[in-house]
This record gives sequence, C-alpha cells and structure tokens, in this order.
Amino acid sequence: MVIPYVVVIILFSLGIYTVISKKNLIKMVIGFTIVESSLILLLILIGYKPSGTAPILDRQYEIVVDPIPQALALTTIIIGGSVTAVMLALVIKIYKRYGTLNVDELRKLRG
Amino acid sequence: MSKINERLKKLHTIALVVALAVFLLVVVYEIHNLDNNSKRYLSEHYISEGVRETGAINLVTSVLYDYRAFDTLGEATVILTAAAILSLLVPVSKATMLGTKFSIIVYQTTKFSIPFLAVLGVHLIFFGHLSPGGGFVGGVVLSIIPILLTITYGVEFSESKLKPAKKKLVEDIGAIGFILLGLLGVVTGSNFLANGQANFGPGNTGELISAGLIPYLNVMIGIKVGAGLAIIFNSLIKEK
Amino acid sequence: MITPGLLYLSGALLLFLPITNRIKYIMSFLITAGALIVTFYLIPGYSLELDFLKYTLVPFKVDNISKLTGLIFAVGGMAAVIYSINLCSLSNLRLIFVFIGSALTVVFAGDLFTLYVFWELMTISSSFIIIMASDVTKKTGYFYFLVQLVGGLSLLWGIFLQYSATGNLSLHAIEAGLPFFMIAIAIKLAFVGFHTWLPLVYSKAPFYVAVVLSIYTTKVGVYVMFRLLSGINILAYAGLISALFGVVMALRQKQVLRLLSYSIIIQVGYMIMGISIGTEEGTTGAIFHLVNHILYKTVLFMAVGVVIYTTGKDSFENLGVMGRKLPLTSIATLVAFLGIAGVPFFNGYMSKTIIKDALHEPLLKWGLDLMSFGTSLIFLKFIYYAFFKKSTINIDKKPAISMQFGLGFLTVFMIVIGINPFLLENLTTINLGINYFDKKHLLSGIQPFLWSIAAFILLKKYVVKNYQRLLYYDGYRKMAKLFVATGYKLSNYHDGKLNRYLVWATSTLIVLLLLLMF
Amino acid sequence: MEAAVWVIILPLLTAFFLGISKLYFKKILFPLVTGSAIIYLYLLISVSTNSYPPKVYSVGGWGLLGINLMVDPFAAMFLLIIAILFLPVILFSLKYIKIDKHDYFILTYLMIGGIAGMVLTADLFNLYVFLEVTSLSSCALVAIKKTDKAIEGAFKYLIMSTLGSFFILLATILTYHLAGTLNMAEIALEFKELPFKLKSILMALFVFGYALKIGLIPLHAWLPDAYEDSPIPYNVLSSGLVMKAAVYALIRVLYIIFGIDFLSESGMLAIGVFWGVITFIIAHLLAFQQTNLNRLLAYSSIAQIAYITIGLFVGTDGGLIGGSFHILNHAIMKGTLFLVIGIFYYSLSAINIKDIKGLGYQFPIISFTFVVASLSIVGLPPFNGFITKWLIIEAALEAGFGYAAFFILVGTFLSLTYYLKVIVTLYTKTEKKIVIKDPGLSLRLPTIFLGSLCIVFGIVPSLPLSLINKIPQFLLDHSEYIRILLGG
Amino acid sequence: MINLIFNLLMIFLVITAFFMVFTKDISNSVIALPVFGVILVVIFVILQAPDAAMAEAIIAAGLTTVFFVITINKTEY
Repeated sequence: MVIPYVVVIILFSLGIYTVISKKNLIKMVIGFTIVESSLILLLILIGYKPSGTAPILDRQYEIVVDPIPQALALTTIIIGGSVTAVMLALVIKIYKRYGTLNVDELRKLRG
Repeated sequence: MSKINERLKKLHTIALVVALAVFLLVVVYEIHNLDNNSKRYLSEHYISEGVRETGAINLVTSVLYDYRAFDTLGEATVILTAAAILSLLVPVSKATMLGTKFSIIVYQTTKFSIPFLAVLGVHLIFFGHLSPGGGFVGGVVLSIIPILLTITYGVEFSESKLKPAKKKLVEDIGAIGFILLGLLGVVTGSNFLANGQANFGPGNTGELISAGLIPYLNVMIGIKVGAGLAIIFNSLIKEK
Repeated sequence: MITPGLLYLSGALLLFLPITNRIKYIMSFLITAGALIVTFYLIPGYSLELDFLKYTLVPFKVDNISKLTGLIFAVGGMAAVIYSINLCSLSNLRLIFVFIGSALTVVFAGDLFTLYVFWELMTISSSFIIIMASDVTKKTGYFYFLVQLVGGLSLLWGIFLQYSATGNLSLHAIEAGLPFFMIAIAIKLAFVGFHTWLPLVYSKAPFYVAVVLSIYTTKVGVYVMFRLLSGINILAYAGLISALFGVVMALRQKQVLRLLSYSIIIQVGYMIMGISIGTEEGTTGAIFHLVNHILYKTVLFMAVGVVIYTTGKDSFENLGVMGRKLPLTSIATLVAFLGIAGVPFFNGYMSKTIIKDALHEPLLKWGLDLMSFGTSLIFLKFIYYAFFKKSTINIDKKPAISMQFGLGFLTVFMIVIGINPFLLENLTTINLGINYFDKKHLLSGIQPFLWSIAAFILLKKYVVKNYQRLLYYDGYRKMAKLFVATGYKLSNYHDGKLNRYLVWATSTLIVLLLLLMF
Repeated sequence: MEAAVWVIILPLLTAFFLGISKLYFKKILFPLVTGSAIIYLYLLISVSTNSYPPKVYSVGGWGLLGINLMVDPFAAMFLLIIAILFLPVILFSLKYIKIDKHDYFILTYLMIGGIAGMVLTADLFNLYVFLEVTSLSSCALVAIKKTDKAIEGAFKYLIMSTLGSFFILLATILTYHLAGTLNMAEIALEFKELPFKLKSILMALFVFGYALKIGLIPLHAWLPDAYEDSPIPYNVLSSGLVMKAAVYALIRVLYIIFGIDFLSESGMLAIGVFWGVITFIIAHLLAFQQTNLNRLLAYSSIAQIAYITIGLFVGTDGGLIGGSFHILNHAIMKGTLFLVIGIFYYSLSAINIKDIKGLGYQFPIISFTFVVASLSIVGLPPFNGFITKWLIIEAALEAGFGYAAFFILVGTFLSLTYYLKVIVTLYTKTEKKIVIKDPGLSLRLPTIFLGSLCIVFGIVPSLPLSLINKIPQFLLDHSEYIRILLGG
Repeated sequence: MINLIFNLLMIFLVITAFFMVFTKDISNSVIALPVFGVILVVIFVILQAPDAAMAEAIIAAGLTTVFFVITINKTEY
C-alpha cells in the first residue's frame, strides 16, 4: 500500500505548486482544496486496515478500521469547507474592488 | 532579460515543490520501514470498549460526540465564524440575484425533493449514532433545502420563507445548546461534555433513544451546521 | 539615610502636582537645598543593599570620593536650578530634576546594574530636555539620543561581559570587556572621534539647558572612568591628544558656546590624564579638578547665558556687553577665567598642580603645560572680546535676579577654594602633602599663563580672528545613509505580490528541512 | 477545576449570545459585553493563580482517552496576559468601533475563545482546531472595515495562514500515524524511540507552520499588510495575543513533544536563535522605512517577537523566563502604543507619521504614555522592556549565544531610531490648526492603565516573575509535565 | 479486483487534479472539481470510511463546488 501515499504526496505538492505559482485567485483557492483533499485522503489512509470493516459495530467484527482518523477527517472537511467559503467570499470582494482576479494586481499594500 | 527571469522563477518554484515532494517521500519511506502496528491501543480501546462505554454503534460518532466532543465544539465554532464573516462581508439588505429562468420541470422537481431532503437530513441526524451520518452530514443535507429554494426561486423567495435572522438564531441556538448539553455533564457532577462517563443512561445499544446525550448533541450540531451553511451560501450568492 | 538622588527624583514627581509658579520656586529651592544638606551629612562607608531579580544590588554606597563628587553635583544642581528656574517650562524642570537625580544616583551607585540604569536614565532625561526645549533642537536631540544610546549600550555589553567573566555585578576595576567600557566612557567624555555631539548640543540647545548639561554629562563620565578604568597608563596620551585637539578646534570657533564646549573637551583631558596615572595623587587630582571645573565652567556657561539672555545671540561681538553693563557677571567671568587658566590663588590652580605632581613622564608633563597654555590662550580670546574690544551692542533686558543669584553662589565657592585649597582635602580626609604655595609650584603654575599672554599679544591677529569655515566631517552621517539605503532596498522587495511571498515561504520550508536533515 | 473549561467556553457562549442579541435585542450589547469581560477577568485570574502545581481537566471525563486541558504555569502566564489586555481593549472598542459593532464583538470573543483553547489544550488535533478558530476570526477582524486595503490584507493573511495550517495539519496527522494517539504526553513518550530523521522532518513541518503564523522573516510578509487598515483595538489583541498564541503553541509542541534534548541535538535551538537574530535586524531596518504608524508598529512587533523567539530557543531556565516575561511585557507595551495610535485615529483620523505632528501638546498625558511605552519597547530602563531584555541577553550569553546577545543590543539601537522619529514628530509644533474630537475617558483610561503597567512591571518585576519563575520547571524537563498529564 | 479499481481510481484522481490545475479555462477546472470529489468519495468508501465519504460528497463535492460556481458567476461578468 505505497501507491496511495505517493498519490497523497503528489496531490499535496501539486496543490502547493498551484498556490505558489498560479496567478489566478480562483486557481489558488482550488490549489488549497486539492491540498486539503490530499490531507483528508491521508487521514483515511492511515486509519485503514487491510480487509477491515467500517467502524459501525452492529455486530462483532474481526478487524475494524481505526475510527479516530475518520472523525478527524470529518472535522477537517468541515473546517476546509468553511475556510474555502471565506476565501471565495474575499475573492469576490476583491474582484469587485480591483476588477481583476490576477494576484499581481493586489498591490495596494506594500513596503 | 525578463523572459529569462520568468523562466528562472518558474524553475525555482518547480524545484521547490519537487524538493518538498522528495522530503515527504522520505517520510513515507521511513514510516514504511517502521513497524508501527502495535501502537494503536487508543483505537483498539475505542473499538473494543467504545460501544459499551458510549452506547453508540457508529464509532465515528462516538469519537466525535463523546471522546473528542471538544473538537466538535471547536469546528462548530469554525462554521459559525465563517458564517459570521460572510454575513459581515455582505450587508443584509442587498438581496438580488442574477436571475435565470428554469423550465417547469426544475420547479416541480425542487418542490418534490424538498420533503425528501428534509426527511433524509432528519434521518441522518437522528440515526447518527447508529449508522453513517450524524449531525454534520445531516445538517448539510438540511442546508441544501434553502439552497435549492434560492437557486430555483431566487433569493427573495428563499429569504421570505426562511428569514436570515431566523437562520442566524437557529445557528446560535444550536451552538448554545451544544454547550448547555455539555454543561449537563458538569451539573451531574462529572466533567464538561461528559456523556458516557456521566451515566445518562446509555440505553439499549442499537435503539434510537440510546447513547446518552449523543442524539441530542447530533441535533444541535445538525441545526447549527445546516443554518450556518445556508447563511454562508446565501451571503455568497447575495454578493453583488 | 536618604539618597540625594532620590530626593531629586521624588521632586520631579512632586512637580506633577498642579502648582503655581510661586510654589514651584519654593519647592525647587527646598529640594535642591535639601539635597545639598543631605549630601553634606552623608557618612563615608555607609551602604545599602537591595534584592532585585536574582541579584543583590547596592544602590547606595558612600565613600570619600563619591561624597565629594556628590557634594559638587548638589552645589551645581542648586546653582543650575536657581539659575534656570525662571526660564524653563515646568515639564523641562521636571526633566532637569530627573537628570540631576539620576546623575547623583550614579555617583552613589555601588554596583554595575544601578550604574547602568541611572546612566541610561540620564541619557533619556537629557535627550528629552533637548528635544522639548525648542523647535530647532529636535534633530539635535535625536542625534544626541542616538549617540548616547550607543554609549549606554556598549556600557551594557561591557557589563554583561564583566558579569559573565566574574559572576557578580560589584563595582570595581574591570576585568573583561574593556574596549566596550572605553567606548561608553569615551562617548560620554566626548573624546576625539566621539565628540561630535557635544559642541552641537551645547551650541544649539537653549543656554540654560547647556548649563545643566555641562555640569553633569561629561563629569559623570569622568567619575565612572575613575571607578572602573583608573590606572591604565596608556590612556594618559589619549587624554593629551583629545585635549590638544580641543585646543585647536576651540580656537577656530565663532560661537562662544561652541568655544566653551571644546574647552570642556580640553578640561576633560586633564581628568583623563589624572585618572590614568592611577596613583592616589593622580585620581584625587582628577576628582578635585572635576570639582573645580564644574565650578568655573558652569559660571562661564552661565555668564554666556546672561549675555545671550540680554542680547539674544552668542557671537563673540555680543560678549562686549560685559563690563559696566553687567557688573556681577563680569566679576564672575573674570574669576572663572583666572581659575581655568590656572593662576595661583584661584581654584583651577590647585588641581592642576596635583595632576602635574602626579605625572612623571616628561612628555606628559610637557603636554600638560601645553594644554594649560592653550586653555589660557582660548580664554584670552574670550576676555579680549568681553572687555577690551570696543562694542556697540546694547542690552535688551535686564538679567533676572535668579540668574545673578546662581552665578554669584558659585563664584563665592570658587574664591573660597582658590584661597584655601586645603578645604577639599579636609572635606575628603585625604592628605596629599602638597604645599601649594611654595615657590616651585607657584612658578610652574603661573608660567603657562604668562607665556600665553605673551603669545596672545604676538599672535593676536590670528587668535582673535573670527573663523568662518569650520572643519566639519561626520562619519556618522555616512553610516546613517547606509542604514537608510539598506532599509529602502529591503522594503522595495515587499512589492505586494502574493506569489513572491509564498515562494519565500516555501523556500524557507525547504531550507529548514535541509538544515534539520543534515 | 471547572474554571479551566469555562475559560474556553465563556467567550464562545458570549459570542453566541451576542449573535442572538444582534438580531433581536440590540440594546443589551453593552451590559453583555462588559459583564462577560468582567466575569472572564475573574475567571482568568482565579485559574492562573491556581496553576501551581499544574492541574489537568479531562473534557468528558475520559482521562487519557479523550481531550485533556492542562493548566501549568506557562499557560497561566498566558491567561494572565489575556486578563491584562482583554478588559481594557473591550472597554476601548465599545466606544471606538462604530460600524458592525456586533460583528466585531462576536468575532473578538470567538478569537479569545480560540486563543484560550490553544493555550489550555494538551491535545494535538484540538490545538489545530482552535488554531483554525483563532486565525479565521482574526482574519475576519482584519477585513471588518471592508475597505480595499482591509480586504486585501485579510486575503493575504488568510492565504498565508491557511498554508501554515495545512503544514501543521500534515504534521499532526503524521504524528498520529506514528504515535497512535493525540495526547501530548503520550506522544512525547512514543517519540523517544523514533528515528532521528523522521523526527527532524516532523519538527520542520511544525516549525514552519507555526513560524508562518508568528511571522518570522521571511514568512512575515502578510503581517504588516494585515495590520495596516484593521481596527486598532484588534491590533492590540493581534500583536498581543494571536501572534503570541502561535509562539506559545510552537513552544509547547517543541518542548513537550520533542523535548529539549532532541532540540539541542538536532540543532533546532541554534537555528531558532539565528532565525530570531536575522528577523529582528531586518524588521528594524524595515520599520524605519514606514510612514504608516500601524505598519511601523507591525514591523516592530515582528522584531519583538524575534526577541521572544531567541529567549525561548536559548533553551535554558533564564531564557525561558526571559522569553515568557517578554511575551507579557510586549503585550502590554505594544498594547499601549496601539491604543494611543487608536486615540489619534479616533480624534483626527491620523495614521501616518506626518499627521501626528504637534499632538504631543494637544494630548499631553496620552503622548506621555506613548513615550513611556516606546522607550520601554526600545528597552531602556527603568521600564519593563529593559528587564526582559536584560534577562534574555543574560540567558543568551550564558548558553553560548554571544552573537545573539550582542545583536539584541544593536537591535535596541535600531529600534530607537524609528521610535524616536515618531516621538520627535509628536512634539514638533505645527502651524496647522487641528480639529479634534474628544476621545473621552473611556478611550483614555485603558490606555493609561496599560501604560502605567509598563512602569510598574519595570520597577517591581517580581510581581509577574513569581509566576513566571515556575515555567521552566515544566517545559525544560518535560518528564514532569508528562507525569502530571498522564495522571501519575 | 478491488485493488485494481482502487489503483485506477487513484490514477484518475491524479489526472483530474492535474487537469484542474493546468487547464487554461477556470470554468473547466471548476467543473472538474466535483469529479475530483466524487472519485475521492469512492475511494473513501473503498477504504471503509462511510462517514467521511458522505461528508466529502455533500460538502467537498457539492457545496464547495457550488461556492466556486457562484464565485465564477460573480467574477466573470
């Protein structure tokens, strides 16, 4: 089970790359969602046990996957969604003020 | 000259990201080399004792609303914060939307699906401790109702049916209710947000009224999250 | 026992009360007089201990030398406050009180921590005196504060080195961090190369501020040097060089206050020489010279202040109002002149004699004579403009009574010390065994003065000339420019582009990872 | 020890009730806000005075299975800072904030709740959640004026801070994967056997994430932007509490989870000290260039926090005491400075250095407070900044970081250059007739209160030091902390 | 069998992510967002995480996409 981890790393790096190099504000926010998704995937992955069942114990199961990372993943999803929403609201505001989505135009604050 | 500069910058960025990826690969490689199967006694405890201790079959719910309920309070606060920010950025009075006329099928489907959504959401909330779902997911499903209303009928209609102030009130009541339910633990002589430890009568495992306070906490979080996301959506769409 | 410094500091606090002018006068007089009396009755050997942080501090410790220095500081404080009370605003008076109080506390400090704290407090209060004094002194105050802070910080660094080497903060000769102590004291003493603040401040600031500052700033430096750095023989040459530089510079000035400030550099040269000999005779001579110097230099500053007050300018021509029009000022000026020139039976003579006796190297002896000669020459120029050159300038207003009073008060002291030089010895219970009025000492004392009169008559044309061009080169200005330019360049990198910031951040992460991995 | 959990939920509850009052009873804002702030003050003081020996509060009563709150002297010191700053700032804002008053207070209370959570929690993921609460509400407060600059600053802040959060989250997840638990004490025990390389990378991720929120150079670029056009009472809390909370969390994570031995072995201590030195030198140079007072103070905050970083990374008793004390002192000093600027802004909307010309004569007492606070922040005796600077320098010298100690003195000189510039401008007389809106007592009193603390803590440092002296005992040797947290 | 599907899904995930990042038109990348989310949901289900899958489906794939669409709607006019 190494491939999923590699995928997580690729997604994470891709997200970071998007954030630091793309000029479009919406692209940057998309980058953040990619990073966040990769982290959630990582959480689910580390909780997974081969041939385990979901942590809903209506019967007695042999192997049950770790419930804690799933709970953490839920929290992370919610937090990520909220942060994305705030970011997008700010993006809209910025577009109204500056008339552009280019990061390089946000230069009223400097020095 | 500037072109070369651009290239160099791009190269720099890519090099940085590749270096980051390499470091993370090293981490994964190192972790892979470790034998860390024995270190999950916390989750093993949850799995073996969790149902007995909390009364909830869905262990994720029992972690979210009992063992680590404090986290849930925190993330509920995050949603509330986001909702507060969005309603701050968009003043209440401006309620116009870029209108698009849909065909009659859309309106009918919306009308038709709203009861289903409501039932689904309530089911997810109330059976959160028994099956997948729970306050968060159910709340989000509930929040889709006003969103659908807004999309098909426009903001004015949606907000005349569900006033923003009401939603805000519901959200705050949800948050306060969560804390008050948590304080019940203190009242009964245990700790804050105590549930399994405070003996609220876990009931018969697998029944609807069981697992102590977890269903009620689920309800609180459900209405809170639902109202919060609806506020977030409406604020975003009202933004001129 | 209450410390006189504390008295002044609490006086500054008392002045915050809403008070009328009359109560202000009475209160200031009471405080200054009280401080003088308290200082007079201090018992040498007394010390007070105080626990602070994890150290045991000695904020108050009395011995003979510190008592004498404190006494002259209290006298100077009284005279200065009386002199300037009419002129300065209430807020400035408060600052002056803080300044005098912290100077007095430095004198009685028994450990390096207290010394540093009040040394820095002196810097702060004096800087604010200058900044608040008038609108033209803002930049001067800025510069002064920065320079003094450099001194204070190098003192602090020296203290840290000393503390980590010896493990305690007690006040005795320095073992580690000597260069930093030297820089600190050199800045306070306005040593050549570090002197630029002194003429600038004393000539730009209002004259009553210059009076107060001239009493304490450099003298505290001398006192601390006596405590920490006495007996480093090589410094005697440094003092000589500094003094000769002062002579040359003083001759080229066209402002009287500037002349007086360079003359401070010369006088401090004497004290440096005395202290760096290190023998009891030398250090005592230096401290006695400090006493005398405070007396006559303050009188000179006050006299020039009276001239500025009455005529509004401090060019040499304006000195011509002395003589009949300002009788008391003129007498005081003459006494001070004779004192500073080292004429027997005036106060400067005795301390110069002691220092001269303590010197053994012929080069230094010769240099000392040269310094005396230069001093007399400079002040002959002063006297020439004041009394001999015809002048047509009239006084606008009469000097205030309080100014005259402060001036007279110090003049009396000068005359008393001049006639009975053993007074100081008795006060400190030090017996140097020097007979001041035997033929040998008298001759060697009067000689430079006579030579200087001869030289003045011969070279009058050059000496009294009003030099217009000033030798002015400030290396600090270049450093400041470099500092500003670097900052400007750095702030240009903050051009508001978010991508750039993010790339910085990621690069930092990679660097951090690399550093921690390998 | 119910009080410990109340410290977190009281501000949250207040925020929720404020949300309701915004909709239906707007009148009760004042009693609600002040009443809650006063009760909160009492709570904070009672918790922080009961902090020795440290106490554990288990949320939900699950012990090691759930989330634990821990009140040790370091946390108590931080709560003390909240106690000192919070009530004055709230009183100040009640008059200062004019539009979006309710939202401002809701977000402020949420932020304080988040900070209190960060301070008290002993659980790694909980720390992340509260960190997110704090940075999100803090970012909202930046944007509250809704001007171009405010929105832009908030966006930059949010982007940078989210980037940091993701790295912290990544490190947290990996930590859980390696240790199988999220309780700091248990993690610390598990981490003792981990390979060196793995630990180093994890630590780098943590350090990077938190350093982004602290604003160490070159991760600082968002910080002055976030300060420039935000409400000034918020700036007090931001520089006094939000940035410090990140420092606090970093120190908690490093000292408890990784332990001092690993820190010195891996060279993190040396890196931290070096980083601090670079940071404050550059920040001072940049601060001199600023014309906007908010930006100037922001750069100064970066520099001061670098001093704190040096103190805390020196890794000795003295360093920890000095660094922690400087957290307290800097909060007080910078709070005073910002509140004074706030009064100037309130009275004549002066925010650039040239606008405040001559105000020293219009507001004598306020300006005097400004002078005191700025001299204190420069580090001159007899004010409190000097005491901590002395402690930090001494600790750095003792631990062999002589260059850091020396450069702190250089930094003192550099910081005087720009503060003195401001002071001199303040006292320069001007011809221009100034129209002034009277700030009134409710703006003056908090300012003067904080300013007087500068002098009090300078002359009697033993007041807070009696608490702060106990900090190293539980940080430097984490076994004691672990023992108490594990309930042994 | 399930392994093969899982690995294929992983590859699809990466491809979608790359498409999202490198496509020129922003609407395209926003349209790819729910696809990305749905693939993640399936992966979560395979990894036995129904709760997380549901939350991801509704929030990440649903609501967040709606937010993005609104944003594009508001900004491109």
